[in-house]
Amino acid sequence: MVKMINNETKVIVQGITGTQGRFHTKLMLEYGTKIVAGSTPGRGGQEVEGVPVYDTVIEAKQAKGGNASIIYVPASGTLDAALEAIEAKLDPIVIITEGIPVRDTIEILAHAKQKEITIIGPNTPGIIKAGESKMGIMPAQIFSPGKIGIISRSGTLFYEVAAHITNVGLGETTCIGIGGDPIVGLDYVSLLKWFQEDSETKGVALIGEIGGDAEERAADFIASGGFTKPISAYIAGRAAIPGKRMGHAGAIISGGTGTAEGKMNALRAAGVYVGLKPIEVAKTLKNVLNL
Amino acid sequence: MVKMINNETKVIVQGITGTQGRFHTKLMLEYGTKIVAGSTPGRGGQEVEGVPVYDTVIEAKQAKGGNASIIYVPASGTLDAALEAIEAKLDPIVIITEGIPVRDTIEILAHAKQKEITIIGPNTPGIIKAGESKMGIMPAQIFSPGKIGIISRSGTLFYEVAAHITNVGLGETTCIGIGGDPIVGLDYVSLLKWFQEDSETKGVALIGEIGGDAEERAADFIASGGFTKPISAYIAGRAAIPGKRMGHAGAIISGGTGTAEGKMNALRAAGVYVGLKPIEVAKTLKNVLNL
Amino acid sequence: MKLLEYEAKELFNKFSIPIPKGNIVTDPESAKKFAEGLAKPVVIKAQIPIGGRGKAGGIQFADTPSQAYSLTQQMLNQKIRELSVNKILIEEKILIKKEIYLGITVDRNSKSYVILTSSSGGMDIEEIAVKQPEKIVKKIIEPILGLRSYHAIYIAKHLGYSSKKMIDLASIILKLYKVAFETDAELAEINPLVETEEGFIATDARLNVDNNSLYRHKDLEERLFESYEGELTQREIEARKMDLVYVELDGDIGIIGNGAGLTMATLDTVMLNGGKPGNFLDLGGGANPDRISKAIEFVLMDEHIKSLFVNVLGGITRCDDTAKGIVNAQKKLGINKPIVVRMMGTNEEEGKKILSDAGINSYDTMEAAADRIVKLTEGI
Amino acid sequence: MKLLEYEAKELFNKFSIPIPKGNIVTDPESAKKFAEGLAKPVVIKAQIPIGGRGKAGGIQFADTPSQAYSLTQQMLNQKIRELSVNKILIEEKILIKKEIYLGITVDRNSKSYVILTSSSGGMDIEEIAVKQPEKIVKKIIEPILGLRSYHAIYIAKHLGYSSKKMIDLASIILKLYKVAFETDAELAEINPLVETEEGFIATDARLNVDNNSLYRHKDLEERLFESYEGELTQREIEARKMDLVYVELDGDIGIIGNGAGLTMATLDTVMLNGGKPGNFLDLGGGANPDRISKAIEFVLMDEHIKSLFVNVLGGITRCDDTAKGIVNAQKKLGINKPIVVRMMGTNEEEGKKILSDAGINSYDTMEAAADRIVKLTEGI
Repeated sequence: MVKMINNETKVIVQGITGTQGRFHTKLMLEYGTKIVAGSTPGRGGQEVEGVPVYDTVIEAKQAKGGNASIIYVPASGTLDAALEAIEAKLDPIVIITEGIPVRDTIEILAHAKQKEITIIGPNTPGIIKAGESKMGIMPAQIFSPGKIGIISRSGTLFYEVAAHITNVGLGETTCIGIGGDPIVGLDYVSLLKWFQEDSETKGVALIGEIGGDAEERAADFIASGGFTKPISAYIAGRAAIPGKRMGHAGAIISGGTGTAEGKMNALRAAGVYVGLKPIEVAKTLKNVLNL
Repeated sequence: MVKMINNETKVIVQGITGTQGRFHTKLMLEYGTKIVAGSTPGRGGQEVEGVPVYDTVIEAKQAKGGNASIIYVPASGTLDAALEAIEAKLDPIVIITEGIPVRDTIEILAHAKQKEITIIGPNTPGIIKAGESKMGIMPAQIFSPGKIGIISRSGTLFYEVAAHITNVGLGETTCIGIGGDPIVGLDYVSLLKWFQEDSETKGVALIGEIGGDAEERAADFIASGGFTKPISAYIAGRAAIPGKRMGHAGAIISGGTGTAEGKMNALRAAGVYVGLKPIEVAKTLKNVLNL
Repeated sequence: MKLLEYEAKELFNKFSIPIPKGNIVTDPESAKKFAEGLAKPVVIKAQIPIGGRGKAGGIQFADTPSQAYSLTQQMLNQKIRELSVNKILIEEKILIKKEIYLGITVDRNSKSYVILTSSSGGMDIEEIAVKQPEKIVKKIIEPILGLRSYHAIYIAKHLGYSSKKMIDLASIILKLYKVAFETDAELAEINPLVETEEGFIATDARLNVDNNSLYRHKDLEERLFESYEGELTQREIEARKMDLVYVELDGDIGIIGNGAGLTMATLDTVMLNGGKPGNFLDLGGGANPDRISKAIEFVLMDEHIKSLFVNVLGGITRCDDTAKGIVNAQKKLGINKPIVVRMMGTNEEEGKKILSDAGINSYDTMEAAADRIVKLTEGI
Repeated sequence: MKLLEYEAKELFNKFSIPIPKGNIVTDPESAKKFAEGLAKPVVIKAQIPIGGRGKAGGIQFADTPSQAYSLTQQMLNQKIRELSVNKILIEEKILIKKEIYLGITVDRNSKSYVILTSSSGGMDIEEIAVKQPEKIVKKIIEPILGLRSYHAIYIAKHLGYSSKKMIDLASIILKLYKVAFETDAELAEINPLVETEEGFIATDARLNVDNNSLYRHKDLEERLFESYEGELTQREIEARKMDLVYVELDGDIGIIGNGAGLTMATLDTVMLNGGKPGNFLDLGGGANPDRISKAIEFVLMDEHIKSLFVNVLGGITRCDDTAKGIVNAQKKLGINKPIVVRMMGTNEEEGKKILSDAGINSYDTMEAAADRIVKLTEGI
């Protein structure tokens, strides 16, 4: 049910005529992403970076094909944009937009689940298949095709770890930001399942942060034998104080749950190498796990 | 996908403690219907005709089993009652209640469709498997096990035709009132498909009335070869005037569509014997079609 | 329940659908004042619940306040298709660039709401369907998802609009859906939706609300009987007040049955025998003697009715109850119109005995009874 | 956004959830009058946005109007956990038969709203979860279907109720769901919901609204900054007004990063090196020199802050922009607190040159920079 991307993924960019949409369409095209069309209601007939723009996703798909969507529309329009992509059966759908009401995210995910469509995000830097295609806002230069898969809740920290993995010579396969909101589509467990089956991926870097218990669930899954490849993790937020949101809507320790220590302990108990600094993730994968 | 009943169907009666619920529970039990439980919120722990009552359908099902539901609750409570039965995966669900807002019926049918559950009604006399089980309000004495299936939009006209079919010695298999509302669950075409496969049924009586084009669609289906058994029909409402609802919410000729003549012509063109009086249906099945 | 134009417009306005500046008036002086305040040509529209008002003289244009005065006065003193005009909607006259048809209704086949639109506004949708079917854009509204902005955009685009106009039109489509859904409409219609230089504006409005839903629209429920004016005959309105399901027809044989289908079949059978049904009256399920008496009285009191055919198939309704009701009504009324009864089913024997004791004919089959009532009536 | 008790109760009341008779007062005379009018014992509750008010003296009971006067006067002149009390909710005292916990919140794992209930009302849900987990009834609300009457009945039944009481409780559960859903609540809580001889009544109310949803709740949005009182520190409120994502901490090293995860990791790395972060400030994506200057000024103006660590991973945010922002801020402020910068990525070389020209240290790795800032700060 998890749908990832590669150099054959044909992308429709929703909100392509906005500042962010334009800017990242250019960068994605430069990276090699096959962007076939864009959509913005009222802008049908225009072009952005040579990509034709349609008023609706269904028209874009009918005219140019397309099997995946990336969404850059403002938060107030994201619910409908995502439902539009779901109705057009685009898969995966990457929601870059930040600041979406949780109620809308819940509705989007419920409809996506019924249609068995993968949602990445919201509030995510996106997904990249190193050397093939990127659907997101991550800087391309830090990635290099290799053998490590990355899963992260944050953006720049994800880039930090990716840069180290590239620097130590391991390189990446598929790297995904799952999003910093309390409720997101794709989660660690689904991705670990996918990476377990992905023959290109030899090891995984898992980047977590305070809030919720997604990392603990990942630990349970690993402990149960669901993921058996080498894995190293980093959890941000040891210095955070309870009850305060640390930047991300989802990064909050509440009622004693969601602490960095709790997550680190759970992962360690599941046999995962957990670094105290971001750089240790790459070093561990290279030197300790001998990748 | 169409689910009918027989002597193994275990019925839960929703709204069993109301006047109608009580009365018909008694009659259904007398006919032999296996009623295992009833439900009325706030009446859990009571009994009606020896049938235990629960506050919710799910409790009733957990305690006593049950795979079908018949609904006698007031119109304002029918939406939730039907959704409750759908969530409990009861199938079929027979909605006797009259006067349900169309918006609610639309919502019920959409959820039932997702879960592939058969809805009979609303505003229906129900369904009877002659000699085995009845889920409905039809008088039992006019039915006798035999070989004719009946499909009808109305109640007493359905009994009229059934009485004739019994009187001429043909008897019935499964007989269904699909309901007099503009929007109902089971329709002619789904039922004709089912009767085509039902080895006990040797012929079908189709009773229609003015309004909509359900009969025309049935004619199309028959003309396309989807139903090949002997079939005879009667359409009520030749004396009706356009724009006036004739008793049933769905029985209205609007904008020139839905006339009795149009339906009769369509059925005749599909090779169906259409009687001018209700009694002709039974006579035709017996004498012309030699059943 | 059919709302009058101005009532529908009030609701549309609540959902931010643009409507012309207007006012309801009941006297010519107010019409004049409104036109003066507006300082523009106006439209004067009779608020009566029938289609085709325009052709019947129910819509007039006035260029000056004094013209508005005289046209209003004239309309208030006039009957349109037998309806007296009590309320008049006076509105600014809109300069039409183009007219669009926009309607949301219930679709039996897809079992959902459906939106029908056409770039040929002004005509009835049935007329468009016949004359220019290719101009109708139809979109089924998926019940669980509802109508979303992108659906509306898609529809607006298929009506031939682009850019800002497309967005504006889509927004009105979404609002109309919201009105339709939230008021349980059987039909919500803007015809025409007028395109002007400035934007779109609903110059006419129709809203028919599902009567079954009125328990959740208390404000509308209060106006239910009022709304029957024009839609129903006086006798039909009286019947509704007595909670009888009744349709007036132009024949002379009164018909009472239990169940809509059976009663329709009774009408048909009488007609097939050469008789003319004078009404349709469905007793419904489980009627008691009182209700039956009341129904019989109601039908027999109609001077157009010469005879009565009662057709009851006993199930929940008991034949003896029916018989008692008939006998009581006949005694009470003292009217000597012939009555023929067909009854079958629960307590049939008891019922037939009660009738024969009172000298009323009863039959086993609908066909025989129909034949009898037609012959009896021909003799009157 | 956390609403105060009385604001939450106003909304609950709008959705017909029973609440005690009450009034908001700001002076003792009004409190006395209310108590006189009621002629019953009252509760006096400080309207401050913190939990555990009761233990801190924020809830008092008065048997007589004059007692209500003096207790109100006292509470208005008092500070509770450093918060001054400006508004007091005075309510009839409810006779408690039993207390129930009722809460609706967002559940990360099921990706839906969840309803939590317990027959152990009065305690926090976390406390119940630890002490009496078996008493919690949890029900995931299926997003597309929503909470329906039969779900509510099922929950009420599992809380131990039957017959009329079960129906009453279910109706309150449904209303709470409606409030939660329609106001985009992150948390809607009635704790306790009190069972009395007459029925159920919400004696306390909490409603936290999703800040991301405020564009559709304009009336609440207006009160956003007001609601920060008590929840955030004064500097945090200032930061929100400047649109900075900022958390105040009790150390002395200022931290600015781009991206929440990276900034948290920066805090952690500083702490790992023995330093004490004095704040968290996330620049977010694509910050320009002005915004960076503004952030640096904001952090350095804090007298608790002795030094500053700026950690930027250039992607959309450009390193040269960051460097310019830092240099501008330093010039403008004329403060001589040490600054250590780590930058990597887009326009890294240009950025580093700008910094070294201005005499500011820059590093390639977060770890080396963290080590440096800690050592520098220790020397101050």
